[in-house]
Amino acid sequence: MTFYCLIFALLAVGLYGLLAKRNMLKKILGLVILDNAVNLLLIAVGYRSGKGAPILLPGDDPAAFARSSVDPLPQALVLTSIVIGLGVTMILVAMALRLHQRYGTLDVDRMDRLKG
Amino acid sequence: MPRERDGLSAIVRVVTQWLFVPILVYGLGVGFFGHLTPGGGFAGGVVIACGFVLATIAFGGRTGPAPVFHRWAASLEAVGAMTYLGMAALGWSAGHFMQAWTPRGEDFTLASAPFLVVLNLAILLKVGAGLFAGFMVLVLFDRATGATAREGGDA
Amino acid sequence: MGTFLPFFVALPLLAGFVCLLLKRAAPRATPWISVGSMVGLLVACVLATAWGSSGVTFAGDWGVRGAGAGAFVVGIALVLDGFSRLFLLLVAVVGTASAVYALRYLAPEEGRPLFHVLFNLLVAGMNGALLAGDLFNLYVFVEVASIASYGLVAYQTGGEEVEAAFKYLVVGTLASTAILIGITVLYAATGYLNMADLSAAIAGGGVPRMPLLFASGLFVLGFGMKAAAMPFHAWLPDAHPSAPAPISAMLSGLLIKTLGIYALVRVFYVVVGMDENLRMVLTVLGCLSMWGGVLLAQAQDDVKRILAFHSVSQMGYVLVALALNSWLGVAAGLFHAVNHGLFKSALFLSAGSLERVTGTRRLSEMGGVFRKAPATSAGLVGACLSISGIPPFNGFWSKLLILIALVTAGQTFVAVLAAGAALMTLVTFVKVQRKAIFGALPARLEGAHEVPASMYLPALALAALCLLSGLLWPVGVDGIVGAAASAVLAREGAPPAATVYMERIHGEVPR
Amino acid sequence: MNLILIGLAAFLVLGSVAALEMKNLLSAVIAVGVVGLGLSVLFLLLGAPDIAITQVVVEVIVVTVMIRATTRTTDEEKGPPRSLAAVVVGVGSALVIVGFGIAAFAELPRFGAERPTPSFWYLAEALRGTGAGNVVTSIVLDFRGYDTLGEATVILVSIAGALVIARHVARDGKVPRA
Repeated sequence: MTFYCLIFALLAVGLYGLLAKRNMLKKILGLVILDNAVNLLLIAVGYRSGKGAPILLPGDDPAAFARSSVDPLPQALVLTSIVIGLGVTMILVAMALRLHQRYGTLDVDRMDRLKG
Repeated sequence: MPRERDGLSAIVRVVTQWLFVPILVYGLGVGFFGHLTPGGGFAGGVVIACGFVLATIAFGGRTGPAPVFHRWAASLEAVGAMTYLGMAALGWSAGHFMQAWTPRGEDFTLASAPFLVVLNLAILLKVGAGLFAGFMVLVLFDRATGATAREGGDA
Repeated sequence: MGTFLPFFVALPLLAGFVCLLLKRAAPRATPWISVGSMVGLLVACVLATAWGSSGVTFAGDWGVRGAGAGAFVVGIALVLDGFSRLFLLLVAVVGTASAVYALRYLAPEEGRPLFHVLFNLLVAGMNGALLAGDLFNLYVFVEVASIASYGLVAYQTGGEEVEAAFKYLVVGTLASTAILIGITVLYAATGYLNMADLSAAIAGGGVPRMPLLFASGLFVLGFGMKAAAMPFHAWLPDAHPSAPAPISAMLSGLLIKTLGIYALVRVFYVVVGMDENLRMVLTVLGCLSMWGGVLLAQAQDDVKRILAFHSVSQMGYVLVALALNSWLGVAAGLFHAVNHGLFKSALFLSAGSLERVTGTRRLSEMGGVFRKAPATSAGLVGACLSISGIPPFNGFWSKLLILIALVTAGQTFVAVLAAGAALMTLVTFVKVQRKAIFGALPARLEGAHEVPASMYLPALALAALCLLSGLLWPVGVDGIVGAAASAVLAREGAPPAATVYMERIHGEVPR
Repeated sequence: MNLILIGLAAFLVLGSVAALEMKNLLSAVIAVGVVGLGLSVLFLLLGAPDIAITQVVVEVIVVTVMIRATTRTTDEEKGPPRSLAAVVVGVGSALVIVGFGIAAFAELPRFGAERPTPSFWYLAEALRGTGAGNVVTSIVLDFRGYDTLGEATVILVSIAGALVIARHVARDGKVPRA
């Protein structure tokens, strides 16, 4: 339970960064933290104490392997989720650079004032 | 003057020359054997993109292998994506979309799952080329958007 | 039919990839590739609707595996039923109109091939979300469509457009994250991702109360943000007007419905199950959107912003109807969602033409456009009549149905609110017509001329569809909409929709 | 073992807070990079080497891109963190999510608890069904290969989006008309 609490704390930190920070790059960092937290949550859900990676090696007994490995499905989901997070980050950085080019600032408040 | 034309110091260039091919080989290996060991097409593709990024940083955006790759990156990305889609669509010949239609070899060898190997390589190509294209456009943002006085930057 | 369901996703995906491949080699071909793929989809959807086809397929043939109580779907199911069919058809119709419109609307420049890449992948993402029978797969395709729309909103790369896109992206990503956490919670409790398996597990009490409440809350938040329901609406009036006109039409006409309304209905009616609290929440969100949108629209002068605020308002009607949890309510809500897709995309396309004709988006600077651009004006007037609920246009029938559903469910107060908001909508659009279409022609616009046919015809065709589906409502359209509603919520005596959905996926396999 | 996991997770939280509160953007980016590396170690300990590798390489790309973005722009955060409303919304929604989430997970199986779940079917059947020894790959590319098609599309879409945003446009910043 402590572990889950820490994951939710990480989630809260990311959310705070995304919503409350003025600087766009800080917002992007908040989003990266948020993604990290969600991915960690998924992996934690699939974790089983004392069990190993879901990779079958030559010579392993399949039945014993199935008993000694963590849940593989969340890992497949996290792989997809990491990729999505990366895609969103890249497009966000492109937007931030373009906005910096247009307004000369990355501060969302100052941007609002410049627009008038 | 833009930094990227100059690249970095001679030492970095030499190191990059030595590292570039091993990085690509490592990336390909991660992709090729993704169905047996940790890793896969995505991780391998990112490694390869990193190799070209390193070359770009070391040699600048105008010399070395990176500009050639950059020119073809978008097309290669499309080819990778179409390969994946094509493999999936050929599954219809076996009955269903996405069905593994290739024959299978002995377990724990490269040939144990040719379908997965081809898919991994398609993703590797797609992700490697795509991320590199994305990276270049973000790093050379001013040149890409034509904001500098110099025209004709090839985004 | 079932086996070929991935076609609806594969065709636009292929078109998008080809556009990227031809970015340098043949940039001028890309608009036609979009038109081709949309027409292909349209033909497929019309045939599917005409045959009333439904079916299920499993990607890679990974269907139900395991024995007895342990049987579950190991792969990803794609499900076509009346509900997804209706929205697929809407996507194809509006997509075709927008693709044709984009032929001459966008200048041939460096970004145009990329526009068509994003356009096709936007459609692929929406179709994928409509066919998904798996929660995580739904999330993935929602992301495909959302990310494509972020790029498209920023297409014009001006400061305001990119800023709107940035805001939209932050809200959209928050929504997606909420959805993903909701999926994680349900997975942690049950171990399933397939909607039918999840639905059975939840109905069997497999999810404790707090986790279920948490997941429901996250889904309302996530899909509510995607649908731009009132407290989460702030991104929409900036994002939708910033996009190029064909994309505004796609976003307002399709995206908020497929990613918001469709997914909300699918998740709550089929997977999680409706209950009193949820109905209350949806009704409140609906009433807020209905009135908030229409009131905020009054203060606007920019045509596209007026339309965007009305999208918020119209989504409110859909939400209050869907919250009724009755067959009539669902049917009315879905019918209104589809009608809104038709008339709002016609309105946005016409607004784009209007901007081209007059060189402005400000209502106060327009006037007398009817004399200079009759075809554009006709399309705009038709769509305005429809959104204002004038008989015999389709908007009238769906608003009437919503009122009847509300009154029969005993929610007279909400019905009065809805009728009032409808009156306000009428007032706004009378104002729009009076200022833009009729009235005196400003001297500035003496040289104005009509847009090319490829721009006014799509809007006219959509307006004609609004009229036709209103006229044909009793003789055919009601069957299509009724099938959609029955796929969501069974009529009296029929087996519950969730059960039908599950049997479709699990087939004959005994559980 | 559990103590190591908890310690590492606590390090992630503290590192993230530090990253967000740093005045210097470059240090903030590097701090997030360090947090990402810590995360990949955590993934490794949680039995997810595939994810650990992917996390490392993705973190490298993200940090490189972010460093480039930071060095181009010289803005440092000044003044209070946005308006009061933004802070209230940020802190408030964070607290609600945390409270709700912890309450929800209190009713779910404990972290790392042994329990039968359907997905263990994959462990037993992946090799026979797909020929892949790496069960995660077999799920990613075969059982759920259709998801991966969507995922590949996401990367393509976001890069196309980035290219659209960063393309040549006319000097007045407006797209030319037809």
